[in-house]
Amino acid sequence: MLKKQIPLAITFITGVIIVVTFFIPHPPFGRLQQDALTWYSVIFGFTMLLGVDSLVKFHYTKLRRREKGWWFSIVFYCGFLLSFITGVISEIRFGDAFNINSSFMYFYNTILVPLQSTMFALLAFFIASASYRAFRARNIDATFLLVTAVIVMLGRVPVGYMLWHKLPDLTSWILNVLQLGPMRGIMIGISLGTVAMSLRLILGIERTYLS
Amino acid sequence: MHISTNPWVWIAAILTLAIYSFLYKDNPFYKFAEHLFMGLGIGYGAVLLWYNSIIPRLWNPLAHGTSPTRFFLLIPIALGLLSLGIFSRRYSWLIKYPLAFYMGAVTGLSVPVAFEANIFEQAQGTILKHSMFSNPWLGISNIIMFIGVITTITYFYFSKQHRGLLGKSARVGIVYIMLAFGASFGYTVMARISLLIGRMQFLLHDWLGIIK
Amino acid sequence: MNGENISFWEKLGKIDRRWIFLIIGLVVFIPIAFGLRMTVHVSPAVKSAYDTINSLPEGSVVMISIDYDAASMPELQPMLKAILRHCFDKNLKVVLINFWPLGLPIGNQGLEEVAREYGKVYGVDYMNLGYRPGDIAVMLRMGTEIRSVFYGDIKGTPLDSLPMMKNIHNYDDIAVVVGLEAGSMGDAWVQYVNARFKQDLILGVTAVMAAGVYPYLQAGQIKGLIGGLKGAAEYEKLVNHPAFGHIGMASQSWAHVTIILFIILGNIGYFMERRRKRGL
Amino acid sequence: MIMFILLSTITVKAFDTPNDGGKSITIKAYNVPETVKKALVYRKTEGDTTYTLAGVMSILSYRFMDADSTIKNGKPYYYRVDFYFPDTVISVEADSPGIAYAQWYDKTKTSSLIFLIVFSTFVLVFIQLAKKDPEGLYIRKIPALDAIDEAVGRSTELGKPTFFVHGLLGITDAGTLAALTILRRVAKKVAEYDTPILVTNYDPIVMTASQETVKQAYTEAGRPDAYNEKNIIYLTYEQFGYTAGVDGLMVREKPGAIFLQGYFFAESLILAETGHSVGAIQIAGTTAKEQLPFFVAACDYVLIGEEMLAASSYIGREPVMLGSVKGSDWGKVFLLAIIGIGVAIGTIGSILQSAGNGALMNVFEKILAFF
Repeated sequence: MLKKQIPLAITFITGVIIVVTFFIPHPPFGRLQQDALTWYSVIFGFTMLLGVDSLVKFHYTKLRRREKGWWFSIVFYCGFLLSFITGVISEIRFGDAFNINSSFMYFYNTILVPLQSTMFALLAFFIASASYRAFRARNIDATFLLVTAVIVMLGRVPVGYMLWHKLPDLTSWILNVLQLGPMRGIMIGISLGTVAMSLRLILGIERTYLS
Repeated sequence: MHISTNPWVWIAAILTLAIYSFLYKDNPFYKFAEHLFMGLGIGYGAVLLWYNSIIPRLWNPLAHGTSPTRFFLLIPIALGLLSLGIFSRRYSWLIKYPLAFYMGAVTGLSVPVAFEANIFEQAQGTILKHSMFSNPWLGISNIIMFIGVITTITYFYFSKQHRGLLGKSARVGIVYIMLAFGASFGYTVMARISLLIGRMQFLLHDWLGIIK
Repeated sequence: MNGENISFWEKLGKIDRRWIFLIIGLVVFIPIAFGLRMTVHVSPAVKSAYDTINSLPEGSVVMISIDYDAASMPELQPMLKAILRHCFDKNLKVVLINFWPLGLPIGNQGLEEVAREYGKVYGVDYMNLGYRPGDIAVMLRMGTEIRSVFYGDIKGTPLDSLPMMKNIHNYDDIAVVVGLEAGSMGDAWVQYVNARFKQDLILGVTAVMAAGVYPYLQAGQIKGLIGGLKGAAEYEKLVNHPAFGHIGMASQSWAHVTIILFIILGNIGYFMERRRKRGL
Repeated sequence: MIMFILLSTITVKAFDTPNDGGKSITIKAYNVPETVKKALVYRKTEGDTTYTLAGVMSILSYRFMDADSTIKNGKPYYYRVDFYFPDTVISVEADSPGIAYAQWYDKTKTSSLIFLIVFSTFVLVFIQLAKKDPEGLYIRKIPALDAIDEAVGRSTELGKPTFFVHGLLGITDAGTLAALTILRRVAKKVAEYDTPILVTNYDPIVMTASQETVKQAYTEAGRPDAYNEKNIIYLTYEQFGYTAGVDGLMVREKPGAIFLQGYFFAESLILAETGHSVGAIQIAGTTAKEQLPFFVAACDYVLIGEEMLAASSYIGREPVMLGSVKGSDWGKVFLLAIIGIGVAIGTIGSILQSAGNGALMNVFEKILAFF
């Protein structure tokens, strides 16, 4: 009962209330959607502790057992403390960790941003290796994939214009017509699937881990 | 050539190269950058959470607010505390309560989004209108797009065997999907290459000072 | 004789991907390191952006909105610099504003760098408002008085102590707003500031966004559109100061061509292998 | 003279903003000449002697919504709009005061309500029918889901672990929920084959949900003792930090099977390419339509959009689940029918209109406006 029925009831009630209030602008119902999001972020604050706990423990075990590469766990702790402490200090000093003069913003820009940008920029290499490997005319479907990819790739750089001056136009036609149709279909499918899944959740048919 | 004398530029450059070394193979430099990144990321996430949600959404209304409804915020706090039950073996099932709330919230929040933003807007855009046929080429294009939407939807028809008309339509749908995916892929290449260009400029301009 | 040929093509079909990484790296590196350039063909959308700024009388105020962060910096920073050069060259006054807090240092760095090139003075020829949370609300309130949202500039200096700000109060005093966009703030500029104040707008956007913003140009809601690194290169050509945009464009083009060559080689390898297998 | 003409033509109306929760008044101006450069709205209420500035009116739509925090329901507010022309300013007062009140039903959402009712009816009816007659239910093949067993099996043969990589969105995303269903299946297989599993998480709530899911799966497989909470790990709360972490784990642990499931952003291809480089069978699934092309290019199997959301029904094969899928398919038929009818009416309508009869065209316009 406590472990099964009540959670299912909570899901049912929350779900129904939020769906119904979508149609009622009158207070207090009109704001419930927003409130649900606020609640979500509050609960999220607590579960973040679980995440931090899981990570800290994971690296602590590595350190204690002197597992292979244990000293990288020290690097992890340094990074964690660096951003956390400067964040808290900046918050207290400037009332906003993202103030341009704060130490947090400074570390963010000098360490985190280059790391993010570089990791992101790995894509330039991976998009090349993926196209080399995947775009082979193995069968008819793969050929379609290949053909539009190559046309669009060429059509978006000056070389494409030099090859055939209509190529940029063809490219935008492909993007606006050939691409838009199926993407719309996919989006409609996802939306209907989401609604169906929501109904299953409310009815307690789809329980994932609650059963 | 003016190599940078700013130690922070050097740190950024070394971290950049450390990440790139991964392209060759896994190595201690990458591992260093990776662990530093994850550590910074979790600290950053905690600060972000504090700054974007706990203070404005929980602390401010409770400490400075006057609205009587602010005490409703005690409910998510209680649910949040229940999730901490996972630290104890005996009470770990308490996590099911906040999770059940989430399930309900997912349902409630995603249904309106599905209708408002996606289904209707997409369906309305699909209906062929008189204005779509102002010239023959535009008309043909719109018919081609229309067929694309319809056949793609039939591909996602699950409860019937894909045979006969449905089978043919779903087959056309897959062809459309492949054409669309190829186009999306090709479209993105440019943006991805510019990311690398950005890093190269950082290394060659800001750090090594080889280029102006 | 054929045996060797076939195995060469087949090997090509299964080449270690690290060679691909190396080649892509080189193709991007070489044009940048050696300053190779690409002839750039100026599109009407960029020309129209350039003409709008070019037609402004000396002393007019251009507001540039930095609505991006590090992730889109490679595409949008060259645009910022090219536009700043144009403005300073024409003795226009520049006001920078930010709607992405994390873009603050990026925009400021670009502004200071170009201002130094032209020997411009802070507070007289250019200034940076910084960031205030509130997005659209900030945009709208600036329509009546900038000081109602920005009490001071990026460093906290009161606006009235900056000489150039004496006569700048709201959109009436701003000739053109240039929005450099990596997200949805560009739509907000059009839908709120253009719609309510008939403010002239130019948008500079990432390559991925360009197609989505194009209808604004067709509808006349924006005066010009600069899209991606290519757009930045075009603007550089117009201000006669080829820089990162041009260099980047060469890398961009060569990288695209290289990837397409890889795809072709991969397919040749694949067909050779298939032919051999059929032959067996 | 000109002043007089302008004054006589512009009218301003103030009225309660429709379909809202109250505390807001809409001001709309009519017959405004195009030469107007700016329009400022001023407000006063009972007891005020002078007007105060309320805001700026759009000079494209000539509408302004006054939702100032001081506005109370049921109280009259008087408005004045100052229109700025190149050489003059003209003030026009609203013909009657605006009174705000809250509505109980949002009329703009009628179409959503109707569709929701129709769709829910389909789903509920087919669930009931499925309970009565579970025999006639069918679900088409989804190869990516059939491949789960094969992937875990191969991973076991090779003596390599299985990886399950969650996407970046939290549990409020339907894709994340679908990913948990798939995780349950994967974890069950893993438990049966007694092979190691590693689940990486970006979101702490998803992590706790994953722990519950895997624990359940191990219990179902009859091996609750083998469940180890430490195999479901949290990595970091930063997009590319997460990517760096997962990549590192992939090259070090060399998994035999990788599941990339959930909502991904740009990191999709970084993960998929790294996974491919260690020789793993990769099964991806996402509702992020922008990332699907990359998964299709780099992975062995991909669940495309709705296929992922149907996973729980496909895997479970419970009659009620399959019934709900059938119901949602009928929802698609309904939607296609509306589109079809719309196109038909529009086509015939435009033919009739060119022949001089615009009645059907009006119907068509109404259908479009309904959405």
